[in-house]
Order: sequence, then C-alpha cells, then structure tokens
Amino acid sequence: MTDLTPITALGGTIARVETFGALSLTENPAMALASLALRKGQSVPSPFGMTLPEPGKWTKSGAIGVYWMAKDQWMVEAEGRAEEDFARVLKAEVPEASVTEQTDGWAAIEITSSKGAAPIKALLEKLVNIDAGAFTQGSALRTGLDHMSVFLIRRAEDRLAVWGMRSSTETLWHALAVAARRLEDI
Amino acid sequence: MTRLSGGLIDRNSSFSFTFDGKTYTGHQGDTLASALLANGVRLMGRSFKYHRPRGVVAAGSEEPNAMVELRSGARTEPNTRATVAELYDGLVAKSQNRTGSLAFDALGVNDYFAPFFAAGFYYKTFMWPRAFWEKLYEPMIRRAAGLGRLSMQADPDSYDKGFLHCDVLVIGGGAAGLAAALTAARAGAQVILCDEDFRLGGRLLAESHRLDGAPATDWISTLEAEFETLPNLRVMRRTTVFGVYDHGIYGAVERVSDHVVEPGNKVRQTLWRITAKRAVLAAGATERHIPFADNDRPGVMLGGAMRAYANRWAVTPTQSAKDPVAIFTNNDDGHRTALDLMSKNVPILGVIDSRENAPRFGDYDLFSGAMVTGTKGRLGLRDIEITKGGVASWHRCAALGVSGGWNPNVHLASHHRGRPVWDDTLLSFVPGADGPAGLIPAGACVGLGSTAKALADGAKAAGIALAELGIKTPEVALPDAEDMPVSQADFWHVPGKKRAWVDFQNDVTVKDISLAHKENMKPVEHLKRWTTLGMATDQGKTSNVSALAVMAELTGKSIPQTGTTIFRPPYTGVSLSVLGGGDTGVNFRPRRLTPTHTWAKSQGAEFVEVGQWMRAQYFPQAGETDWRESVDRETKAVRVGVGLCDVTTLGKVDVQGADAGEFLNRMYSNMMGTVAVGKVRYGLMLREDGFAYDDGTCARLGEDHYVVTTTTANAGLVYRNMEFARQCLWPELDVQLISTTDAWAQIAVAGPKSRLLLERVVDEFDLSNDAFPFMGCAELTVCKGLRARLFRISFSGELAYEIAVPARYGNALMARLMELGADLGAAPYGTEALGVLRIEKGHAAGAELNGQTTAAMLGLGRMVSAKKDSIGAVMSRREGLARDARRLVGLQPVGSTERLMAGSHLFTQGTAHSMETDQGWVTSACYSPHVGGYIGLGYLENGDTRMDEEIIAANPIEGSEMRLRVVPAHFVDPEGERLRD
Amino acid sequence: MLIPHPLLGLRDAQEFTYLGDANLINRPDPNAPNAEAMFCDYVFLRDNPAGVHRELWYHEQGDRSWLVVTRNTVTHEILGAELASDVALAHREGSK
Amino acid sequence: MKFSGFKVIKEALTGHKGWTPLWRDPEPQSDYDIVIVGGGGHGLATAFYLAKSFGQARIAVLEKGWLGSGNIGRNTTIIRSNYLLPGNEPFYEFSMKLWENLEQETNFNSMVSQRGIINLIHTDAQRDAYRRRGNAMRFAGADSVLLSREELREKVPFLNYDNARFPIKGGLMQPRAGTARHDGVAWGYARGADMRGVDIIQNCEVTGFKIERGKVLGVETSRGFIGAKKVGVAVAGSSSRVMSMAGMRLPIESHVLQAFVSEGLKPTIPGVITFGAGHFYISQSDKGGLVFGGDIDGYNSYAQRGNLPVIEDVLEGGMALMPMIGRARLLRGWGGVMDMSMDGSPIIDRTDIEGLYFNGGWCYGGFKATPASGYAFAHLLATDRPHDTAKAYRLDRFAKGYVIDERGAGAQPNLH
Repeated sequence: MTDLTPITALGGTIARVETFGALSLTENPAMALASLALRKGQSVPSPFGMTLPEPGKWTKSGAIGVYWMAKDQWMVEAEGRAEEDFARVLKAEVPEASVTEQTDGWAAIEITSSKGAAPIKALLEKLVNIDAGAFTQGSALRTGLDHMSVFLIRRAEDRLAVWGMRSSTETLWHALAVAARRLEDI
Repeated sequence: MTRLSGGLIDRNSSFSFTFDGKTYTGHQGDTLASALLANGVRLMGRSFKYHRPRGVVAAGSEEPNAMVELRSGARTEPNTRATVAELYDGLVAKSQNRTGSLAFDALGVNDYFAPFFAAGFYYKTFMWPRAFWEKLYEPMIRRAAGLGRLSMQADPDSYDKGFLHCDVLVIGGGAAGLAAALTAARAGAQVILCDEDFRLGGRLLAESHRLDGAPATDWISTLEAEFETLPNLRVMRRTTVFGVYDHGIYGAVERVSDHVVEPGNKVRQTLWRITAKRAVLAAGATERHIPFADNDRPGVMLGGAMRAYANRWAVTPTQSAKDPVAIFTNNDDGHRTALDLMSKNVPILGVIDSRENAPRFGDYDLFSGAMVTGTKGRLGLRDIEITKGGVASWHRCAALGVSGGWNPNVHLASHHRGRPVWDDTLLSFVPGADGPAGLIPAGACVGLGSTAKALADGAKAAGIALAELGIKTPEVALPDAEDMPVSQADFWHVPGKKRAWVDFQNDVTVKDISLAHKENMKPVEHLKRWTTLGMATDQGKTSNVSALAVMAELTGKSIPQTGTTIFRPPYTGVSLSVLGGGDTGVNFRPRRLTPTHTWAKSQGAEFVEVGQWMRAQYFPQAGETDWRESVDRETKAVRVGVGLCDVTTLGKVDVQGADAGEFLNRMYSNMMGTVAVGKVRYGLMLREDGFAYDDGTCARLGEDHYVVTTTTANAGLVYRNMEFARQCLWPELDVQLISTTDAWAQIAVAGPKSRLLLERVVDEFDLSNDAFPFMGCAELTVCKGLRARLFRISFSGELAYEIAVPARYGNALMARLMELGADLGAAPYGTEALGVLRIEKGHAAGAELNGQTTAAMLGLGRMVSAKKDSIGAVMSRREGLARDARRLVGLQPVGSTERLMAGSHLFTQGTAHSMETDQGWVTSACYSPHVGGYIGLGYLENGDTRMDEEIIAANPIEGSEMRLRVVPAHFVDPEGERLRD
Repeated sequence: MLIPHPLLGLRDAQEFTYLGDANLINRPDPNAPNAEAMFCDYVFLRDNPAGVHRELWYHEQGDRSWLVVTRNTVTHEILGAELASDVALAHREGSK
Repeated sequence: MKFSGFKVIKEALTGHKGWTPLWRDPEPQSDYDIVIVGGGGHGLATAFYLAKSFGQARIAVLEKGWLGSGNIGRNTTIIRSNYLLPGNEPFYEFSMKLWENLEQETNFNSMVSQRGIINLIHTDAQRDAYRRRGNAMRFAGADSVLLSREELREKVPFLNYDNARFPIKGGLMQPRAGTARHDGVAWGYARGADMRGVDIIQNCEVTGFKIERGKVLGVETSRGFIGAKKVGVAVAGSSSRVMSMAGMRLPIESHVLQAFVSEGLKPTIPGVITFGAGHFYISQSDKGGLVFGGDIDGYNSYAQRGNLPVIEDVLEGGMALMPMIGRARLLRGWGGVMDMSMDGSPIIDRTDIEGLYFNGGWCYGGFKATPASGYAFAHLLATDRPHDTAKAYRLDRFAKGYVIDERGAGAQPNLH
C-alpha cells in the first residue's frame, strides 16, 4: 500500500456532500471503474456472471454495476474498490477483451432524493435534454450537460448517478449544485 | 377616474406603482396598461421617428405604442409593453424615446419636418462631405433613433434553462387551447399547456360571452381544478412559446418572477426547450386597425382591446358623457364593443360602420356607410371627423375603438418558411399546409373565431394529434357557447391626403407606401425595407396586412399576389439574458483542473487557460517582482537541476487490438506499428489534405496495446479522427479505442538530476541508461506500491522522464517529488518555462503547428513515409505543398537587447517591407536564460539554406524593427547528447 | 434537431459533431495511378444537394459512434440513420 | 436623377411628386453581351462596375426573386479588411477602399460607417497571432492597432473584464472597419447599374445553361431563353445548385448562418466587437438594434433558418462578454445560406466552359467583399484576366495545394 495520500476529484481528502432541500449530492471517490471492449468477432462475455446490458441500460449485481457505453463496449463499476487495480481484476474476468483502467478518468457524483422521484425528475429537466419521465430505474445514458460530457445512471427512483470527466468535476458540481439549490422548495 | 363594474381584478388588493415618477394605484390582475388607463393616463409613449404622442392601442403582446422602461437601476428593462407587464406592488416605469418630459418632447419637432423624413430619405442625402457621416449625420440619427435605453450595468438576475418532453404541446390557453389540453390530457397523453398570459382563458377573459349560460370564468375555474388532478398535464402560465424549430422542438420562455419586485433566490426567467411529438397551435387572432387621417392619437385603440379593457380590467379610456366613446368598424365585431361598453354604462357616441347597409345590434347611433376622416387633440383624442355621403362633421370623442377585422396568428405556423394562404371569406391569411411538421393550428388562428367553433376545433386538433400518436381520443363534453357569424367588408383604409398611420411605432403611413410604390419598391420585402414597415418591436402584427392591402390597391393586384411577409422567431421579444442563460462568469464554460491543481494553488502559482485546462503558468517566489524573473529561474532549474511540470493535459488514447499497430501506421505519417514493446516513438499526424495538424508520442505497453499522446489542444480532434478511421475507413481492423486523458496524472521530471530524483521514488526499478534508455517506457510501481507508467521522453532537451500515476495521486506525488528533490534543486515549472525550454530546443508547438504548415516546413518532411499509406500522405505531395520553401529556423537578435516579438514579419535586408517582399514570420519568441538573450523560432523562405544570414524582423503595429541572425532551430545541445545521457 | 440513433433512439443533435458528405467513407485507393486526383475529388468535391443528402454525424457526447444520416437539406427532415461502420462494411462486401 | 439633400428638400416642399423609380423593370431582351446570374450584392456590383469602369454595354442581371433577396439582405453588415494571408488581405483592403468611396460613386447613401472593429485577445498566444495579422494588414496598406487591456477598457468599458471565463487581455483593432446598410448597398449598386443601362430582371430564374462544344451560348430561364456571349454566375448560397446545371461540382458546401437583431436602443455599442472564444460578435445599427451573430449551425442546409442551440450559444457568448445587454430583447433572427468553401476563401475564376465564369464560396464573409468582388469579377469578365488582388481565388488551387486557409482548419467547411 502506497504511503501517498490520494485526493478526491474535488480536491479534498474526504468526499464532498451537500444537501439542498430534498436533494443530496455526494462525491463517490471509492467507486472503481474500468472499460471493457470486445475484440473483433469475440463472443459477448459474462464478467462476474453478469449479462452485459443493452444500449441505454445499466445493471447491477452485488457491488458490481455495468452500463452500456458504445457498441461492443461497456463500463464496469465496482463499489468501494477504487484503490484496487480494478482493471486487472476485470481483465482476469474477460481475458480476451480489451480492458482499460478508468477509475480516475471519471468522477461519480451520487444524487439522492428524500422525496421520491419528483425532485430527481425536476433536476434532470434543468440539466439534460432527455425525457426525464422516461429515464427510469436501470436507464443509463451519455449526454451533454452544461458543455460537459457525462454518463447518467438512474440507480433507483430516488437515486441518480452522474459520472463526469474527473478534470471538470468542479464545474460539474457547480452546475448540479446550482440546479439543486433552485429546486429547494420542491 | 373610477373603474367600471365587474372585471377580473382583485379589488381588495391595492398595488402602488409609479409612472414617470408619479404614484398611482392599481389592483392584482391589472396590467400596467390597464392600471394607467384606470388612472386616466392615456399618453404613454412617443413614436420612433416623429416622436408623436402615443397611447395604448392593444391589450396584448401585439402592442406597438405603449412601450415603457420597466424597473430601475441594473434591472431597467427597456421597450416593455405596458399591455403585458403584470402589475405588482412597487412597480416602477418610465416613458421612453423623449427629450424632456413625455408631454413636451423636444424631438416632437420632428413631426413638423415630417415631409423631409419621407420613406427612404436618408438613402438620398447625407453623402457630402464624406467625413461628415461618421462625425455628424450618423451620431445625430443614432441619438434620435432607438427607443429605450440600457442601464449599461450587468443584469443582476439569474436565469435557467431546461428541457421538457411531451406527447402534445398546446400553445395558447384560450378556448381552443383549453379544449385541446383537456382532450389530450384526459386521453392520458403527456401534455404541456403554455400560455403567455398570467391567467388562463385567452380571449374568453376579454369577452362577455357565457358558457353553458354562466360566465366563462366559471368553466375555466372548473377546468383548472381538474388540471390540478392530472399528473400527465403540466400547465405553464406566463410562458410564451416563441419559436418552432426542427423535429418538433419548441422554444419557450417562462417568466418565473417578472411579476414580483425582485426574484429573490428564484430565477427571473427560464428558457425551456420543449420536444413535442405533436403540438396544437391555439394562438388566437390579432385585430387589425383601419388607417385614417391622424389615427395615431392616444385614445384611438383597437375595438377588441377596448372591449377587453372594459370586460377583463373594468376600465375604459373615458366615461364622460361629454367626451364619449366611438367605434369605427368595417365588420360586425366592432358593434360588440359598443354593446359591451353600453352594458357597463359607458357613454357611446355611436358606431361608424364603413358598410352602406350596416346591421344594427343595439340601441346606439349608427353611422352606416361612414368613415372617420380626421382627429384632433394634442396629447390625446378630443374630436373625430365623421364623413358620411361626402359630408364631414366633427364630434367630441375621447376614445375611438377601431375594428378592421381579425388576423389569425399564423406566426408559429409559418416559422419553417411556410407561406400563409389568403382566405377570401375571412379576408385574412390563414396557416398554409406547409407549416412545421407535427404542428396543428386550431381555433381563431385558423379563422374559427367564434367561441363554439374555437372550442370544437381545439378538441378536434387534439384528436388528430392523439390519433397520429396512436392514443384513443376520449369523448369530451364542451360547453354551449356563442357561435355568431361575423360579416366583414373588404375595406382597408380611409382615403385622404393627410397622414394615415399603418405602422404606429415606426411611423409608416399610407403615403410612405404610396411613395415606395412610386419608386418601384413594390415587392413586399422592398416595401418593408424601404419604409421600415413591420420592423418595429411588434414586427407588424397590427400593420402588415393593412400595408399589403394598400400596396395591392396601388399595383392593382390582389393581396396574396402582393405577397406575405416571412415570419421568423421569436413570436414576441425574448430577453437576451434568458437566451444566454446559465453562468456568465468563470463558470461560463467548463474548466478542467490538473491533478496537481490543489498543490500548485498552494504554491501561489499563476494559472493560464490552455484549451479548457487551467495550467500553472509560473510559480512566483518571495522576492520575485516580475514574471520573467520566475520563468528564468524555473528554466534554469531544469537546465542545471531538476524541474517538475504537470503535463496531464496532453491527450492520451488507449489503443488495443490485434491490428492496433497497423491502425497506427495509417494514422501517423511515420511508421509506428513497429515500435518495440517498452519503447516510445515520436509521431506526426497529417490531415487527409496533407497538412500537419498534430504531433505526439506513441508508447507500446504490450504486444497489442499502445498509448498515444496528443497535444493538449487537439486531444478531442485526434480522438474523433481515430474513431472515424476505425469505424468508417477501416472497420475490418481489430482496434479498440478509449480516452484516458483524465485517468493518469502525468508529471514531467526534467533536468540532469531527474534520474537521481526518480530513483528515490521508484520501487525496485533500474533507471540506468542501459536498462532504461532514451525513448523507453515501462509499467512499474512507485512510492511503495502505487502503480505507475514511466516514459523516458524529453521536450526540454535535457535528460527527462514523464511519470504517470492514477490521477488521485498526482497531487501527492508532486509534493513528494518536491520534498525528495529539495537537495537536488527541484523546482516546479509552468507553461512559460515549458515554452522557453522547447523554443531553446527547437520543438514545434501550437504556433508552429497551426494547421497551415507542412511536414517539410517543420523540417520533418522525411517523417512522411513513402513506404506505406497513411492519412494525408498522398495529398501532402501536391504541387503547392511540395513547392512551399518556408522552413523553420532559429532566430537571434543582432546588436539589440530589445524584446523580440512573435508575430513580427521577416524581410531580406535592404528590401521594402510589403506583402510581396514578405519572407516569413516569427512564430515564437522568448528570453532564453541559456543563450542570455532573446531567441525565436520562425518560418523563413528557404530558411534551411540561409544560416547565418542577417534578416529584418519588422513589427510595425508596435513600431519596432530589429536585425536577426538565422540560426539552426536548436539553441541547446544540438547533437541531442543530454537527453540520451 | 433530433437524430434517430439506430441504437439509442432520438437524440439531441447537439450531442453530435457534423462532418459532411457520407462519401468520405469511400477513401480512394492510395496506390491507384491517379491517386492524387482521386484524393482531391474525395476531399474537396463533396455532394451538396438541395434535397436528400447522406452525411456523417459523430455522436461525440454519446456513444462515439459515427452515423450515416439521410436528411433533406431543404426541410431538414431526417429519413434514416445507420451506423457508419455497418455502411462501410456493407460497401466493402459490395465492392468485393 | 441625382440624389442630394437639395433634392430631398425640394421634394419635401412640393409633395414628393418628382420621385421616379429607383430602377426599371425591363422585359428581358433576346440576348446580351454579358449576363450576370444573381441579383444580389455581388451580381449587382459586377454589373455596376462592368458598365461604369469597364465600358461594357448590353448587360443583364437575372434574379430569381426580388433584387437583394439573398445574403445581401440577411447579414450582419460588417465591413473590414483584417485578414492574415497574402491571398486574402490585399483583396479585402481593395474592398475597403471601394467602400470608402461607395456613396459618392453610386450617388446613394449606403451608410458606410467606419466605426471600427475590435477582435478580442484572451491569451498570449492569441496576441502573437494577432500581432502577425496586424502586421500583415499594415504591409498590405491597411490599418491596424494592437490594443492593451487598458486601452481596450477605455474604448469599451462595458465588457466583463473582472469575472470572465476567458480573460480579456486586449484587442486587435481596425479603425477603418465598420458597417454598412446592407440593403442600401444592393439598392445603390442596382440603381447605379440601371442608370448606366443595365437590365435588372427580377423574378427571372435561371433553369439551365445552353452549352455547345464547350462554349456557353446563353441561359434558359423562367422567362425564356436569353442568349449571352459571357455568363457570370454570382449566386452564393446556391452556387452548387446553379453550377450543377452546367455539370460542375464545386469545393463548396451550403450552410446556414443565423444572425439576430434586438429591439431598438439608444446608442450602446460604438463599433463592431468580436469575441472569438465565445462565438459572438456584435454591432449596433443606426436604427438602434443590436445586430449580432456567431457560428454557423454546422450542417449542410438550404433552409434559410437555423435552430435553437446556436441561438443559445450566441447569446451565452454575448452575456458572458457583456452582461449589460441582458435586459434587451431579441426581436428577430434570420438565416442565410452560405457558400462554405473547403478552405474558407472565395473563388473568382473562369471555368472549363468557355464564356462561363464563376464567383462564389464567400463563406460568411461575402458582404464585406461586395465591392471588390464586383470589381474583380467585372475585371475578369471584361478582360479575361483576373484582377491583381483576386489572383489567388482560382478554382484549381484545391487540386494543386495552394489553399488559402486563414483558420488552418483544413477541408472542413463548417470550421471555417
């Protein structure tokens, strides 16, 4: 174990949390991430015994989540395993596929609502051009948000994850926080 | 002045407001216009050109005259229509476009010179003397023109943007819109209903018609209660749908807090982009007036507006039997105004109807076959002249309602350059069949203006939308309503010699149109541009059709032959701040921070924007007074000790697959696939047109695993081009790509002592020159087990490495390296020192690789392999590229210690300086501590054959010029021994 | 505008970067005797019809796929979209 | 009829009885020496200079709609000659000089207003690039000034200097640049050409070329065949469409560029300001409207209308640069179809068909070029030799590799 101390994408040593009315934003630096891409002609594998999801979808099994990224390409998340070499773990699961370390390429912000789906829907409406009402549990999509590229995952009716590029997390947090603050009275 | 009975205002509320500094009171439910009228104020503004006194004409967003400056200070909002400004307690408004007071506007003198200001007069004069245009004429015109005034202070309010999606969007909350929304919502469709007013009902609020025998507001209230229970219906009041865009996307602005003094913690407005599978356009109709002599005095208004003020706001411009109200109409609808006013005991002079056998609908004086032919009253209407059978007579009259028929609001239905079509029965344009896909116009905006027809048509339109979406339409019971036919005469303006206004705000009269006709400005677009007709803030809503009628009369053509104008978004003016929306300051666009940002900040670094990144520019230290001092110190640290620089911003692309090597051979101009595992190679990329556009390195980490680096600026472009090649050009290759730019913190460790320093952090890794030579790469661990990648590459020309660790550890690694390197003179360096180091070494960067340069110009001509195909190889051999003789050279001032400026142009000594004799330019320049003076890089004609020649660098824009010696573009270690050491 | 992505359904055109004429898929043979002339036509002389146009869009803020979109340049109506890799592979099969 | 202040006063006092049509509406003759296809700014200017400066007679201008209905009537009216490359800068400077005498030459006030243009500088690298450009302008006889942040602040104090994402560090100014009343330019040239005998034929759409043995003999139109010894095509926006009737493919794509105007305001913006980092430029018309725009929509289009994202992008830039305009309202937006060429620079050249000449590819910069384009095209049509300042605008420069790529963006029209 290295003796260097890591920092979060927002520059802190602990994850940032902020609450605005029903909505809470939490930085999730413990989530590991790696990409999985099929080689030409390779049959679709089942890492960790999971069926890789269809376009626009996210699935979860235990601490592992998988979301579709592109044709023949997925992102695999692992809760609490950011300090491991998770890409190596994944590669062992899918030795034929191309695997790339992405844990620090992206930063996850988990958004929870204490009032069910409505605040999440209202937040989505202010941020991204997707049909917020149809973005139900298990949906995952990459889109633009305030000139940034993000992955959105609807983990539950009252939970949304936003994966943004690590370097612009400060701007992303600002955008999410401003939108959430303006929804405080929902 | 007292209010009339009835109305939809809350008489229990009392709002205090000011207009031109004078305090008045009004009620909740008032607009500024209705409240001013209730206080007896008729004079509300001045016209654009002649500064004529003007009062309110309309009761909605088509208002051309009653334009005010609303609010004060930084929130001043010019050109606000008093007719749609919702009254609130504390509202402050001022009149505009006046010099002096509203009643005594000095520029009112323009009116006396009106003959000189005929249509297009300015195109014919002000040409002599030439210089007077900018100095005299134009400033004069500009001061007189314009209407309102900006505060020149930043808008202090905040704005939101948002995105909504629905099955059916209903635009307009009048009879048709309400019926449509109800039908679609009861069907279970996702429905959005938008209305620009603060109260649903549209024209139902302005009329005295009853629904099912009860006031219309009863039905509306019942409906609103039901709407509350429908989760699939979103009702958006104060929301104007201003434009229709491709594929069912509608732009709308919600005025969230324009009806309160200050928004507080709310936004002022929200811009909504609504994606709708279908839309019902229930935008209603706008009344047109009838031009006659001096028809622009305060007190002359549209008949329907007069009725709206009486019914909805319980006000009328006059209630004096001595100064009664008159109605001038060419149709039945005008008579309704008279009846509604009479029912509220407003004294009526009579109805002047242009039709010879005008019908009578009530007990009032009827002037059939008559016209209004003149008016009097300096600041407001006092008398009108009625001419009947050639006999004119003057009558006291303080308010005149003019009814010229109704124009369906075809605006949005024509946004995709659809042409409205003329309806001979309705005597108006109706939406054409070529409107935006998915938009279904209904109700008064297709000419179905009776309440019953509008209700039925709204429901029908919703039914069409639902059917197209495969949703079953429910039976919806609609209330019994008025369904009176309206007859109308083909009568457009009152002939006469005096000025009769067509376009009120821009002062365009019938005479102007006639002059345009005479000067052959007949096509409607010429007419518009020559006279400025329809170009005012109301965009011709009340004037265009009348103007077409006048031109049609002059040319002997029909109105549709004369033309239609093109309708473009927005439907009504939209504030620039809501369209701009979002953050205007430092968060205007994303900022990317490097992994060592926190550390650099703690060291007091100055930052500079590079691409989207904020990079440390230099690290000033105590005692340093000038940026150059810091940069020189950082540069020297690299040359004699060891320097550290965060280079994470360089793009990184992970390339894997069985054909990765072959793929890279085709992306790079040079052979790349053959680089050995554990090695790095420099590479150049060309565009397909043969010009160089990016350079970088490619490291081979495994048999089928490469990592490509790009310049900071081109990271996205290179990635896009690689995906293009992978998917479109060579889809048969087995290649997988993914960006890893942000994943790795990459730090350059450069300088003669870099190896010494790195040895202190690597875990059991042999850094000796033999074990890890120049252009080597490896995966290893550092600082007791942290996974890392090490590349032995050099941008500075010194012994140097780049070390990469997971981004979260970049900050700590930087601090650790600084700590461990203290005795080696370790120093961080920023982009300025980086620039100096690379210029000293002759490495090209953005200024040299600007998309206009060839490989040969860079001195890299041999890197374009002739042995294989690669993007751009074929076209790089074109004549023009092959003949380009400019070459990158080093440049050193001779006999001058002045600063050499990049951007200076190069000339052969003794030649005149002109474009023809231009020999090149200085691309980059800096002070070189190593050389002890300024140095530069530049492109010079035949530069490779001109070593030691003295040339001239001319910089006339800053008045400087100096002699330079042409030298090789390597000021440091030309043999490259240091980096291989 | 909305682009009907073959895998993801209707997506906001703002997520995409536009390139142009779909013929850019058909890169000429660099070894042909008249390769330079063919490349000049390929790079510079693109289809520019007032009407139906096949064109390349890149889903830069989405799945990074290149699409061939068939769109009317006068009305902006979109008639279809395919993955460019499918089009390119099919073209190869066809020219074999 | 000569226009003058005296004439305006005389007519005002005598009831405006003496005004006559600004141009005739002649029936097309069976043939002409020179037929210009396209009655926009460039076509009308070409006809004007052919008649005035090159002594040509028997000229017709054919316009499918009303004269001036193309991009001359839908642009942001900016005139400038602040280019970098030797292929461009002398041409645009020649144009500036023609602008400076335009009104006297046409006897029509086109309101050429030299209130200056400022291109903002945000980085040191950009300052270097603008220094290179400003110097290039000087060497071509144009004017240029490099403004420091302080000098800029004095001239335009209302910019966001203190809280900007893209810090404002100065500007490159061309004081002689400015704006002109776009319609007035078309009308001035039309009237001037008409007065010199040119037949301007509106509502006359060219539907084909008559070409025999590689030589053009005339044009088929909606009003019948019109013979011509020479045909000059100046139909930017429709170039590909029209030239395809002669069997030609062009290095041009058609793209829509939107522009916008606010409601009228008292004087606010002194000249033209361009904010490259935020895709925004702005000036104020004599009538008081703020006139502004930004990038092209970015996809091939002939629709003459654009979409919402670009409107938002433009205004986001505007608000970031000068948040004091926020309380003004957008009144109207419009879209013009641009001939976006493969290197961002125009084409004025002969074609492989004898007697057929082409002028196009103006990208979004055609308005400022109107006088020089007309003059150079007239020169080419009259003498069969390119005008000195337009020599680089050859059609074969693409194949041969002599592109004039100011932006260094390569063959990607939507990036120019």
